[in-house]
Amino acid sequence: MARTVIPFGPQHPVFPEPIQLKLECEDERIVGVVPVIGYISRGIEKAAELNPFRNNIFLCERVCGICSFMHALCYCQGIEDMMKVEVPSRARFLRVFWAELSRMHSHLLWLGLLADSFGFESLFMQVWRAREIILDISEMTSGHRIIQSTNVIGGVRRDIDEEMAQKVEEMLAQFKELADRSILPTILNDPTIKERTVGKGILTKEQAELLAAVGPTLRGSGVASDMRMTEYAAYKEIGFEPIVETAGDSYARTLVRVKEIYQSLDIILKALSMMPEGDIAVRVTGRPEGEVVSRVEQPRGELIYYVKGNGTANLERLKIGTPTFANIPSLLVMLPGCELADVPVITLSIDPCIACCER
Amino acid sequence: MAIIFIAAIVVTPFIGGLLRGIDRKLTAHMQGRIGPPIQQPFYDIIKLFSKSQIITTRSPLLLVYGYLLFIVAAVVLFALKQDLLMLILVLGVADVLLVMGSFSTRSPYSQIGSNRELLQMFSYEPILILASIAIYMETGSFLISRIQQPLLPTLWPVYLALLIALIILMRKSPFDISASEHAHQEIVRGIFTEYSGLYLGLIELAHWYELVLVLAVISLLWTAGVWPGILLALFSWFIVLIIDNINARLTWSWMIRTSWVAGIGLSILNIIGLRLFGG
Amino acid sequence: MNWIARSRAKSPWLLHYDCGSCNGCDIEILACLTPLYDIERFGIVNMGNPKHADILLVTGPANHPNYRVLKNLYEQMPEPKVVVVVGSCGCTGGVFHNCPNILGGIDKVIPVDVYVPGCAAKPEAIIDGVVLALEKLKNGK
Amino acid sequence: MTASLIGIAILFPFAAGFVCLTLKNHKARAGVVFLSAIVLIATSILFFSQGTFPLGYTPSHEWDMAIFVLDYLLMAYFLYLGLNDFFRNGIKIRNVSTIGLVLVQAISLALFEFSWAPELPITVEPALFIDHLSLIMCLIICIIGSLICIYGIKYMQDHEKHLGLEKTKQNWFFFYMVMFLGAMNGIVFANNILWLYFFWEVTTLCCYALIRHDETPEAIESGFRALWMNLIGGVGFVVAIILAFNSYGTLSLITLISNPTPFLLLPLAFLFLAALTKSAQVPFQGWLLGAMVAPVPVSALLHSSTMVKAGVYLAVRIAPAFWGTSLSAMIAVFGGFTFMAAAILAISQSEAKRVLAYSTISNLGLIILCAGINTPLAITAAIMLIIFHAISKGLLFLCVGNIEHNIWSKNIEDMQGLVRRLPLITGITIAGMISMLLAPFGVLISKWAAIEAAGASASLLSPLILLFLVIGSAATTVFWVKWIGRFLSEVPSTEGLKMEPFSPLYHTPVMLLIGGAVVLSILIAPVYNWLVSPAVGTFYLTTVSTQSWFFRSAIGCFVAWPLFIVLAAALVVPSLFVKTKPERIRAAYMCGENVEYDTPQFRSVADDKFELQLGGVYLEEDLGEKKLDKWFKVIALIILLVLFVVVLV
Amino acid sequence: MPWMLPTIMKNLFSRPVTRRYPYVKRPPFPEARGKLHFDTEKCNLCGACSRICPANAIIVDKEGRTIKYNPFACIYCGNCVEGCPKKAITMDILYSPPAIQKEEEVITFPPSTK
Repeated sequence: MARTVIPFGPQHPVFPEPIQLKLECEDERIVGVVPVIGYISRGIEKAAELNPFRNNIFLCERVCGICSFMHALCYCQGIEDMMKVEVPSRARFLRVFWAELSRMHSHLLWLGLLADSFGFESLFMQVWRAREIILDISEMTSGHRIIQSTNVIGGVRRDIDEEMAQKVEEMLAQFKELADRSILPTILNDPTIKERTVGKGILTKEQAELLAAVGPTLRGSGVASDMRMTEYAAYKEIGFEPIVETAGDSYARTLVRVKEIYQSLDIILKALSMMPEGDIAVRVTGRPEGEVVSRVEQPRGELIYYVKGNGTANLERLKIGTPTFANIPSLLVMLPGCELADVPVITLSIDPCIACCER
Repeated sequence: MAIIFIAAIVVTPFIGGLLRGIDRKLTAHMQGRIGPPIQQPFYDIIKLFSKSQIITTRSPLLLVYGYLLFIVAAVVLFALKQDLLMLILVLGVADVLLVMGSFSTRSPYSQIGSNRELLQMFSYEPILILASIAIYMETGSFLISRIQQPLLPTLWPVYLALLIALIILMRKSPFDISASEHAHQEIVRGIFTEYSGLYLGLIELAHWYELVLVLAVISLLWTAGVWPGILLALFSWFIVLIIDNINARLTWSWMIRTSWVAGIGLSILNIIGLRLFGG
Repeated sequence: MNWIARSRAKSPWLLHYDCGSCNGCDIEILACLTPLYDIERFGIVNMGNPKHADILLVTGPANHPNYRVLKNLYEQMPEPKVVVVVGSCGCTGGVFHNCPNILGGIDKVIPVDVYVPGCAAKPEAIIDGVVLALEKLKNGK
Repeated sequence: MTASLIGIAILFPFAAGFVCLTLKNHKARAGVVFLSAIVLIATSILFFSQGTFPLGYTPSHEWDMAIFVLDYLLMAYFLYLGLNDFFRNGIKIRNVSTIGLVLVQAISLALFEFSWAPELPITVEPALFIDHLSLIMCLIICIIGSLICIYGIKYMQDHEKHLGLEKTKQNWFFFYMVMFLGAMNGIVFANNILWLYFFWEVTTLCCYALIRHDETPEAIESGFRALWMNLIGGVGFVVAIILAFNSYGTLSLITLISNPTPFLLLPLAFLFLAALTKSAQVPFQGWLLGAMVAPVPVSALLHSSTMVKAGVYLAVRIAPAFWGTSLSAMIAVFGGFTFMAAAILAISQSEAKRVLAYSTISNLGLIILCAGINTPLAITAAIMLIIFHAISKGLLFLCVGNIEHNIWSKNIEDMQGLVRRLPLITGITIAGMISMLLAPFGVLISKWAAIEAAGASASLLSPLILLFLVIGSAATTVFWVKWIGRFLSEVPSTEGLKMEPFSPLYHTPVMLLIGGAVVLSILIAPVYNWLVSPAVGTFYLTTVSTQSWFFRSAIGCFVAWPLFIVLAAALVVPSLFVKTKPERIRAAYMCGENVEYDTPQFRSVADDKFELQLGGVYLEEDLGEKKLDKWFKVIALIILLVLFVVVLV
Repeated sequence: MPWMLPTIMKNLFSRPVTRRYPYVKRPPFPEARGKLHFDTEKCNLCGACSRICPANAIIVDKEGRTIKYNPFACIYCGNCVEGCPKKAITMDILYSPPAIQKEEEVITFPPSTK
């Protein structure tokens, strides 16, 4: 039978970022996939050894613009661990606030892209319209729409006062109203969306565990694993239950993320209401020495920073383990057997972040 | 006759372009946006005509003219109230030439797009032919000039089937699989990938003709006076816009299933009905 | 002539290519398409296909594998075309200036017409940049 | 004059065939083939211009006797073939069914002739009857068949060179090829059903011999399959003869047709069975697909002017006899089903000749459908389809043969971008496909007439027929266009086209054929007036007028020549305007990872260059032979069964 | 299917949410991070900002008494603002405008009075 071998990417309208999938199809059925990564490899890990360790925060924030806060958080928590710094509890709550805010923004962004990948333009527009509210909150509280840049070693750089908290709550209510009205019912009920996602790209629980999937990809397959269960930052006080779906297909992963948007909304409101008074940062002096592994739950899954310091201003080694990289093996299991039209949907269902993946 | 001839060639693209402009405006409003000005399609086409030409291979360029000319021929045939079935076959010629054109470059996406376009033809052509036969059964002739009575009361299942064909022909969700209006799709504008500049403009122009032609065919279902037919066509067009905005794009296998089961099924049932209960 | 210039300025189609940015500018470009900013008001459509595009929006600094992709894409765009670089890292290298795999700004690979600074550039800035580019496009470059 | 022309048309090919058989020298044999081709073409044209039709002609009674004897000799030979295979290879479906069917045929014919028939041999006045339908068939056979034989001269040389044969078998090849034409002329001229039956069996013999020509196991298997499947038709023929004679007392075909009675339906149904085995309709399509192992001229001959056309000729010939009956409607359903089934199966085929074979089966189904609809417009469509299909299909087979001898492959996927490597022959092939596929060419005008006729048909089954018709024609578009797409799929290049060397024996026949297809399509009105209209008019009231060369029926109108002007404009205008300068040429879009503009490669894993591969759509999983073939056969058998039940009731 | 229908109908019959940007400008939030301004009065050209700038966007020339600030390299993080011992750097709430040429901004200081 005639075989088609085509490049899918790097410049492809489905992917905002460059990645190539070398697809082999028969008719339009995928029989083989080879991912080609490295298009946006910048060498951040190496560059981090050249910079002073405090400047690395800004570099880590720009590993990935969508989850920039998480990268900085993970890096700062690692350094704080290494230097035995006790972060003030208000700072920990603020970190949760921004972390969940960027999770919401990331999931909404992804939901829009998913809608666009199966040609549901009006849903894409609705989702991104709702997302603008979240970005406004981000700009209002941190000074920038996406790159919040509020982490420092020892705490956070900005505070949220009463008035601002009030405003945030109002805006979140506005967001919730919009999401409840137009986004949620469509995703839960629309038969054409289900046609495109249900049963597409199935990853069983066993496969997910074997291939070390992380994040919503893993939780969509029925494994309750979430780094927030390790109770970093203020998750212990706020309390956290992971969201799990069992079907393991694209729709399950979609549901996990949609539910997480609502969960994050609750966590943000809780964090705002429970936020204790106090300092937002402690002054950290000295230089990092030793090695440490720091883990946080990024919107896409588990993010790992391995940091090794040698007592100088520069780090000896920084290693970043990103969730997209961990999810690519699962993607390669999901894709064969599907149709070409499903490739964007399934690929997006792991929420690939190539910038993270390739650093 | 000469006046109709020239009017059909000259006026049709303006109507088509205007409809496209309103289409984009309405779609934008449905999505909560302002959208481009209504004359936007004309800006687009003039810009496309003025771009420098880059080409891959020669044959697509030759075939694009054929595509345009045959669609114009079909429009003229309609304006002169000729045979409806022949008109559909001529429309088929135009589409085949387009597909051949984008097959002519060894480019992954234009080939996949052409394959899909073929499957689209596979889906909508039977519906159009059956519709022409159903119209024949009511009027006793395939000639458009013989249609004098409102057909919608007896041919409403055919009308529903034609709506499916209209979605496919307007390249709208859920059947915009060969080259979508929505840019973020898996085959990069599929069938149009390798066309650029002037030739993309010609294709766009042909689309305007095609849009008006297909709407005109739908308007045949209600020919009491001028306005009811036009209103019916515009109503169908608006329905398609709404369907476009409330659906995800589906796969080609789903498209063939739907258009065959629903489209052909409805048309055939209608024809059986006409056969059994008079007509 | 006047009509052509007018139409060119009224109907710029975009091609977006991410050359290695952090994603921040990319999603801001996408955000420009969405209801709040809606650059389709200016006739701008995100095409995703170099052969249909008039404006190449590049984000991020150039690196080795991207270098040739960017060149290919630029070559496949028909004249008149303009290149808009979005983000500080695409303009000069920015925060990635000392990363080992980075060649530097996009202007080391293809001629750049408009630089949009920012990290990440705001949608407003991107719209301003594209409007600047339209002037160039109007005159047929 | 006419008598001698008839004699030449039938007997000369037999004689020329025997001469070919004895000649060992290639050049002399080629000369004989060439000569007989010219004689046949001249004969048919003279016949067309001289004769007044319809005319009856009865040769002397010795011929009746000769045919009576030869009939049994032929059956004896078939029996020998079956037994020979049985003793060599043991029990197999092919030899058992051959032996069984021959015995049934021989015994029932013998019983009939020796015990029931009043005289021996049964004579009919006139023995030969020639009207415009026969004349059209004769023109097709003589002109297209002869061109194929001429093409065969060079083709078989190359073919045997490629196979590396030491001893040429071309004398046998041309013996059967040329004789085939004579037998076909016999079929279309015969009025005595016994004569018709004899020539019918001769074509079966020729077909069998030509299919197994290469003597590979597959060829032998396919040859036997063709033999026994056609013998089923032979049995149908014998039964029809007996029944017709029983209820009518005569074997004059023309008498049967012009005086239809309800008694006649059963013999007609059996004649139809014979016709549809010969025309390889589903469920008997197996033999024609198997026949694809034969050399290309054989396929071309079988598909365009001989063999399968005999079947549809018979169907169209006997159509007036079952006008308005339920048999007619069932025949239309049967034909329509074949049209659809074969077109759908063709989509999943990747071998060029199999696609062509399915397309033939499909088009023959359409002709039978038209015969079944049985209105003047439908019969017009059927006859025009016979003409135009013969030209285009003969052409396409010859083209594929030529392509095969250039690339040594028959797989469609290997023909990618052939338009650059072999521009001349590929261009002609594409033109030939377009003539099968697009309005305003003859095949599409016929299809248009068929659809309108089906729509206008008063039968209660017409919605079913329409369903088959629309799905079938949509599927037809798919498999042709995707093949054309393979041809066209070329890589950007700054070099101009270079024509391949012109080879007269290869290229002249195809050029004549494509010229014929185009000219006849443009001249559809005169063609209709001179040929088709009288042929239809023998038994029907013609309803088509050709005022200002529009093809105008009572219910519709096809304007062919204005569309040709559009087509001409579509070819001329761009060639004036489109200028390709080398500096404007760019690579195809490959997501930015194209390597060079003139290589179909992209960069991928580990920065390596990878070949871009593009396969067509085959829908193997949904519409593949494996999945659908058996269902189609079952449904067709059921339709056939219903057909006979309807006739009996 | 109809689940999106209420939303699009509501959108169709209400005013679009689009902000007509170049004509209607929304003021940025007061906390927004934008272009840098150097206060020549307060600055003593110590070079701390240059050392801690992650993007190498500030080059301090002590002898020539100039600061070269490249807005096309600046990542608007605010690190220099916080790190300046004299609090001589402030951040505008407006972004740097796009330009056709990458021009560095050169801030020249009056000659030293000490």
